Amino acid sequence: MLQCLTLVTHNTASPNLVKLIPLVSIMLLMLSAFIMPLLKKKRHLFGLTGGALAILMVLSFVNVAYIYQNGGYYFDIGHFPAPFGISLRIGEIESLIALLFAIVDLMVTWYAYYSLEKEIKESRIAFFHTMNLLLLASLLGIVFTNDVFNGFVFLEVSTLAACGIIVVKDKKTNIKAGLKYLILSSLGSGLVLMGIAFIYSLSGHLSMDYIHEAMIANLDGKQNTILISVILFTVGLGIKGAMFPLHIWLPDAHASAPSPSSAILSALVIKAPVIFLIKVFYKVYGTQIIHETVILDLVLLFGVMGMIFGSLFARSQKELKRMIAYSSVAQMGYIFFAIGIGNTLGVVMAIYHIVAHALTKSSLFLAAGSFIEQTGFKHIEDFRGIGKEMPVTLGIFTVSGLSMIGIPVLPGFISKWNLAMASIQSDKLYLLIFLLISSLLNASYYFPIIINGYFGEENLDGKVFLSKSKPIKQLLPLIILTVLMVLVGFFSGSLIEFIERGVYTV
Amino acid sequence: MEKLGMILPLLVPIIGALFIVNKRLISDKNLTKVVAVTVIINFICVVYSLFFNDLTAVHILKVNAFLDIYFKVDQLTRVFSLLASSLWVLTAFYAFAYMDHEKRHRQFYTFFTLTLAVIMGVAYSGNLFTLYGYYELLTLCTLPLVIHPGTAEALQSGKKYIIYSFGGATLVVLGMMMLYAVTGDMSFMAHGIVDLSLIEGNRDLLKWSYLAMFLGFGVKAALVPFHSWLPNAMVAPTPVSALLHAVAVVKSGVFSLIRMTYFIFGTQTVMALDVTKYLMPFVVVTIVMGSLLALHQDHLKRRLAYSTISQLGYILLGILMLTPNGLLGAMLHLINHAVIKITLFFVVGAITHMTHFKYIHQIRGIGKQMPVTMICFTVAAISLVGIPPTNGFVSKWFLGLGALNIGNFLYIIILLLSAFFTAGYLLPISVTSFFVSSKSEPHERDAYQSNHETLHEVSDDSVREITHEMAKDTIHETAHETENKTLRNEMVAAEFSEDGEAESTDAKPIKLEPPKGMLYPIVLLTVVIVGLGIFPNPIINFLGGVIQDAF
Amino acid sequence: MQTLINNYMFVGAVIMFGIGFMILLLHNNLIKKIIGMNIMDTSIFLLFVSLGYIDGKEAPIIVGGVLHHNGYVNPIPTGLMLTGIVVAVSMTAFMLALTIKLYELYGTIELDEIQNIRGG
Amino acid sequence: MNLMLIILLVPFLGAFIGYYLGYKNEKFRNVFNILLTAVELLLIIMLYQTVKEGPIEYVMPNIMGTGLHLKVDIMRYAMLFISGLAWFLATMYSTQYLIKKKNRNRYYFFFMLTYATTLGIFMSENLLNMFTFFEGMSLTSYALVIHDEDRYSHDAGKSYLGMAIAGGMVMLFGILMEFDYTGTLDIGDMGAILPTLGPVKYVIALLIMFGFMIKASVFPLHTWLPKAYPAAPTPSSAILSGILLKTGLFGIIIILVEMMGSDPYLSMLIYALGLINIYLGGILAMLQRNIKRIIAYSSMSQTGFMLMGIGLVGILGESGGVALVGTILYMINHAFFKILLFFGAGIIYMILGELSINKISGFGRNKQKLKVFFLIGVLGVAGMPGLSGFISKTLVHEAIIEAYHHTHFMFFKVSEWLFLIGGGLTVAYMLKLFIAVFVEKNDAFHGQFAEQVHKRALLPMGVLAALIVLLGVMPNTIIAPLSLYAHEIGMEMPSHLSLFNATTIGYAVISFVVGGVLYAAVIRRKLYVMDEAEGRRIFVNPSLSWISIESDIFVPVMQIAYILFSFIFKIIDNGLLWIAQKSSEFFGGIAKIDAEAALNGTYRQIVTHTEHAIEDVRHKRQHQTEAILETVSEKREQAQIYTSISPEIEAIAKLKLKFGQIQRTASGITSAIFMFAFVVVFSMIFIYYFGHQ
Repeated sequence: MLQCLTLVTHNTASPNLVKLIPLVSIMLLMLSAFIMPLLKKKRHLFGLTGGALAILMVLSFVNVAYIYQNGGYYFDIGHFPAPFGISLRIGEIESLIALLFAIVDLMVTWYAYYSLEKEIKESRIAFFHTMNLLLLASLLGIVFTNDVFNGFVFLEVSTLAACGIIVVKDKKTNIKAGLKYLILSSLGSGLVLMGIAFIYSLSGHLSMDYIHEAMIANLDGKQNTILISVILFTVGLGIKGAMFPLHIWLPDAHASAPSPSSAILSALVIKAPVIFLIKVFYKVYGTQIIHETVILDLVLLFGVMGMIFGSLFARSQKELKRMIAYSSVAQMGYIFFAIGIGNTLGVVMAIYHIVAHALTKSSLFLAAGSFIEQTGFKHIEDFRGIGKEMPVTLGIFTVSGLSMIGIPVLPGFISKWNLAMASIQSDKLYLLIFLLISSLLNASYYFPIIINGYFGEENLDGKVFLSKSKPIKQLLPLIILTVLMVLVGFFSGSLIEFIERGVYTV
Repeated sequence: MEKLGMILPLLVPIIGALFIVNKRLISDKNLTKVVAVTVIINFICVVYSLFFNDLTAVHILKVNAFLDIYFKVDQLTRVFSLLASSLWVLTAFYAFAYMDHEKRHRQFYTFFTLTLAVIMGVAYSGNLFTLYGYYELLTLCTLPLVIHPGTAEALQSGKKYIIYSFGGATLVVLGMMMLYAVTGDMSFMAHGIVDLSLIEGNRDLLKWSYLAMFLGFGVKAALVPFHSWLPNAMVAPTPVSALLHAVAVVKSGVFSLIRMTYFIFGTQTVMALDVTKYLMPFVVVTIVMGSLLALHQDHLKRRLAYSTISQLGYILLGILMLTPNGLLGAMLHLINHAVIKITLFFVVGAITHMTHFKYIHQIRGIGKQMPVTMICFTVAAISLVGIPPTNGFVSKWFLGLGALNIGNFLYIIILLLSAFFTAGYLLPISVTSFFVSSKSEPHERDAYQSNHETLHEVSDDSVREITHEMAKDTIHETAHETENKTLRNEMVAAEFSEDGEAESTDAKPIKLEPPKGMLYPIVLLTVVIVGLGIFPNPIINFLGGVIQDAF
Repeated sequence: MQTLINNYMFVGAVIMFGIGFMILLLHNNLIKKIIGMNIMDTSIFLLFVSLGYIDGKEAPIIVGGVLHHNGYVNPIPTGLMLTGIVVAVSMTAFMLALTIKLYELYGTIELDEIQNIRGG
Repeated sequence: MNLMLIILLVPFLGAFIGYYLGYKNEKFRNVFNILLTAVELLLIIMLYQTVKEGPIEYVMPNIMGTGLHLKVDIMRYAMLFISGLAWFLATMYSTQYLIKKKNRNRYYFFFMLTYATTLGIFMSENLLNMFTFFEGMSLTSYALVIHDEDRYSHDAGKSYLGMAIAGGMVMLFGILMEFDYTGTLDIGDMGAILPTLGPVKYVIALLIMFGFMIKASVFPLHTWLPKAYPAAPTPSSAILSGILLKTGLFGIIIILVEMMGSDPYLSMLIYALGLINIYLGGILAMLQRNIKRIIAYSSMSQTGFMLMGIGLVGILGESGGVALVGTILYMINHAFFKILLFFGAGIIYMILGELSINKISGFGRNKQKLKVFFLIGVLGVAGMPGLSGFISKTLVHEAIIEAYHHTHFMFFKVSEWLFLIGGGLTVAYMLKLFIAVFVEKNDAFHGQFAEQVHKRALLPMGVLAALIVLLGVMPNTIIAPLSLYAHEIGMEMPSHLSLFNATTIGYAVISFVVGGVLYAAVIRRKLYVMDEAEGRRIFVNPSLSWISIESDIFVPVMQIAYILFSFIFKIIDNGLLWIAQKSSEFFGGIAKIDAEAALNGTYRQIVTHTEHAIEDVRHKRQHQTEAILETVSEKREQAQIYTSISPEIEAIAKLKLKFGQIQRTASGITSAIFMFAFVVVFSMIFIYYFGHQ
């Protein structure tokens, strides 16, 4: 099918036009975002957002198809060539992530259409959409950019926008969580900025390729500076990407935000910095330098800790959304783990897991949001027997949970499998143990919800079949996300191949 | 068309389940009919696809060497799928009668048929990946059956079951990962795919892989110390317990072990890796522990559950012997134990169904009320002990020969010791039901007539002693003399004449034989037990194909 | 010691960063925290600008005719820092806005007091 | 269809038919069963026509994988014959004996099944078939042992079944090894291969023999016997002692003679065990007071004689004809005596419901028929010339002498005397039994119950008594075919046997004299003592307080092992769970620091610690506004009031509050910043420490 579409794009759109897509996407989103406050009616708001996102999705798809056919490309903004102007680099990974972001955001918006006003004030809906689109634009910017400073700016924008969608719900906890996120993020951005300063002092460039060339050229005697800068980047981006000990902002923010926001936060916001980190590692410093330092081991360590402790914390949570938030910490642990392994397969799997987790976690959050919305409860204990009242929603939750646990063919399993392969390839057999322990821990907190939800006479007592279930059109975005997730698992082979083509390592 | 014919057994139960789950299509009345039709059609399809279909291998979805859903038919598939599908038919009919008083039929039958599909999948799997997938699905499909009663206890057991199963599956994945890193291929081939030349340089990896997979699949096969989900899973309705023990869960674990040992690694490789010495202690402890702890159980189903642990140890032992005789013994015991254990469970289920008794001390004299059932139980018990001419003996025979072929007498001693214990925990049940009179507890009789289960606390020490303790010879001559005296005096007092003979002193007991739906499967299985014991040759020849593939 | 003196720019930036960080860490008052953060940001800006500064050259602002291109200091860091300052300002503004919101909700901007209010 | 197969199947099918008939009408069933056994006996007699021409065999392939292989030669035929006769008589006797018993139908069912399996043992030529029948016999006869369903019989049954199954398992071990080494299961084929193996053949033979030894109650595996015989209903006891015991001996003969080619070492072992059995059984029999128990121990003692005979067959090898004939004859005779004696005891029990000779002494004084039949049995066992027991004893004795002549080994000389004294023991306990029951005077029983001794019970006894006398007078009718058999299997018989001469009778006299002395000196003096309570002399049994192999050795050892292993395995059983639970609690504890308050000891420390810290902060703040001293004293007062109200509740509430604070602090912004600083520093140190790779 992909090939078919490629043919179509090849015939209809001229290549130059396709190369405009990244810029157009960002611009489109930003424009829509700024038009948003002008609109009043809910239908119009959603229409605009949905339209923009739909267009974005189509564009991203065309982009992916184009890249599938022709490979990646650079795009210089304003036609200033690289060292002076800002350039975007769109390869397989970037296009794929863009498509992913577009789809997830579209689905979340679709879901939000039915449920958002139940969670936030009506007057805030426009604000939500503004921030949402702005956020997406900045995230795409982070993903696309080939310029570290540009990346920094987009990071800051994304932080602000993300904070916006957290505090859109006017509760105390939200404000607090937002403030916490903001302060920590600023700290992180400070570090990133400092890191940029360091590498600028080393190389005199800001464009990734040029920094890399310059650094390779005069490496001697600068190892310490490189080390410090790389740590600054890792920790700075680690905060935004919820690397384990720096995850502290995440549970508050994700749990307190409205469900669509949570889904976006979990699926998109913490992913883009990781992509940026990978780019910094492999495009700025390059495989050679990175492998000379022990930074990957540090990332690995944090990743493993995240996998284990994230799950442990998740196990002891009483609120459903907090549990899922901690589960995100654990899943980010997988991604850092994958980066930390340090070989090509590891990086590929990091990207793959980003895709998989974005789809899974967004559907989990939306499903959890539906439960909370329909029942008014927040605690896990209160969701006993929910499977009788909302079977389809819990079904979606179950499939996503199974993916987290690692049932074959579902993407969670594929990532785990390939992570193990990567560990074995890099002769770190002991890592398998952590992988397995973490997947067991995953099972230990997802299964009780599912079992208590579907079975148990006492649990089901007094529940009425389908009494709280949503109409199918409201569930459709969740179903689409779940189906996509399953497909990602099924076609993991070709997907991984596609990612492998664009991976930065040697 | 051939392709479809081959995978039909995998699809039929799913289609059936789709019908069953649909309230509008199938009314409650017709539920059992649909289930019956499904399992029977499935059986026919199995026979067709195994013997009348030329196609023996089909890739459903092949993405790459790893992600490859692949089905294959070989002799081992035939053995397992025939066993499963035929026992499923019997269990279905048993369940129709048994489930009368249970709730939520639709859920039960849905998962009942779905589990059949999964088991067929396990049997037909052509590579480790597919097998693993079905293995995980098996856990998920059987879970609702295990926790069907819906009580807090059931949920707790279900949780335990699922955690153990996933722990095991996780270990399996670990093993698969290491294996795949070495071989890059996971399909089942006769004599294995791990070439001897691969061992150099990968010895540790392969070794760990084998160990991890063995222990992982061992969880389903109730290998000690990963067994404790099994006794807990007893809360399930009896047909489910029977299936869990006979074919569905534990046997799929064993089946996977055979696949893994002989069709992935291959005999030569396993020998070269020299891993069995690490695993044998587990297996030996499994055998002895299972049977010893079974002696401690008063709950009928728990006792059978521990018995299963022990018997599965036999099979694992046979697998690990790596000799043709050992494997033959293991395969025979796989079949025989399935038949025997399902019979035992059916009988216990019948007892519970008819009287609500669950403990051994409650079933005194029940043999007089349900003679046919208890005779079947006795035959099955004798067979499990391994007394000829029943099928249990045949498998024990080959296991013993296998142990001798590798010159290990310890295994035989373990086998025989465990058999002795088996007698110790099974025969007292028969004895209690037939030879211990129930007259001394009149209130117990009332109880089962009123179908109230209030008798947990009723216990007679003397019978408990018989069933629980080994012999403690406290009774001496004098004791006997005095005891008998009273009894005989009564006799003397009674009129002693020719006419006395015509009088019926055996008061006709109330017949409590279970309904036909339950009784017929039990009797049929008992006939099979004896039949396989007296004429084992056809089945041995049938298994010869597997042995040929393996060695 | 000599290295410290030679790299006085770095040292100064680090000291300033430290001051800002300590304020951020030790003060409970949110406004003070935000001030600390700003000090930190400023330290980085100063460092960055100092990187671009070359002794004896002019700022890259054209006043009355263009010098030789070696006559100016590197304009890029300065330009970047302008962006950075803008970002920092917007950040600060947002934080202050949130602080006001928090004050409305809790009646205080002392963090420990906020924390001690149950249900917070 | 082959006659052997018919013989095997008739009782098997008859069991089921009888069971069905019993449902309808008990009388029909009784008649049917008597007819069935009669027909069976006839069939067996018919078989003699072919057997005397030479051994006959029949193979039915595929049964049990190895095929059913039947064979009958003279020895096996002799066993078949006594079985047929015994069952015929016992069935007839049972119909009378069981009138007042429960579960008659079941009894006959198992009775017939035992019959079928016993015949199967005697006819099997395939070791696996033999094992099958042997196990079948053990199981079916178990139902006979525990027929009374009282506590005593259950106890005996447990012992019986436990040992039978253990024996079966050991035997199976032996058969497996045998099959592994020789590759055949046919006893005939084995005879060619097994003796050529190395020392392993002894292991194999002993393992297989183990099961048979249990049935034959060879020391020290006899422990079930004194419990099971008295527990079973009398016809069953008769069958157990008369026939089932012989299956064990038969098995030993088969192993020693046919499989092991009369191995001398093994023979010596059996010979020695025989001696032990004679004395152990004999002495214990002397001490007993229960008739059935006396007869039971007597069986054990007699087994010793037969074992000696079997041992001699092996020791003498080719010239062991006399021993072989003597042993077989002994087995036949012993079956007759024991059935007869048990029937007699059964009649007493039927009438009185009592077996202790203290209670029934003098019962038979006036019951002449019973007395005569019983006397014939007693004297037969004792080896009175003119009765058949004498013949067999003499033959075995001859064989001992011959063995001495062959080997000039002093042991045989000694054992010859031991043999005779052992005969004396037999005489002694038989005298005790007979005199106590039939000679002593007891007014209580004078003239009573005579009419209750029914013909149907007496008839079998009569038949047996007649046979004993007949065989005693005309021994050659049976010695001739047996000699032929011995010749056939390659054993030489002396051309003429002089059975009745001064020497042989002299030996019998020696035995009787010894027996008389023992009776007078030991039994009358030591065991028959005055009982103060009853005011008359009664027999005592000192062996009750003796060490018992079963209750003092087997059971404690097994119990200790059982308890020990149970303990270990229970630990294993729950070990993983325990570890899992503990570790999950541990990790749960770690996780809870982040998540929720839990008030237990571990946290209290942290709480108090932070309490101090918070207090300090407060002090500092108050320092700015107020004077320190005042506030402190105020606070103290407050605290005093508080604590006086309800100190405990307050303390808990305080702790909760503090903990909540810690929690909130932990998740607060400041701590987040702290965490950030920590990570930065940690990363720096990490990198600095590990440096470049």
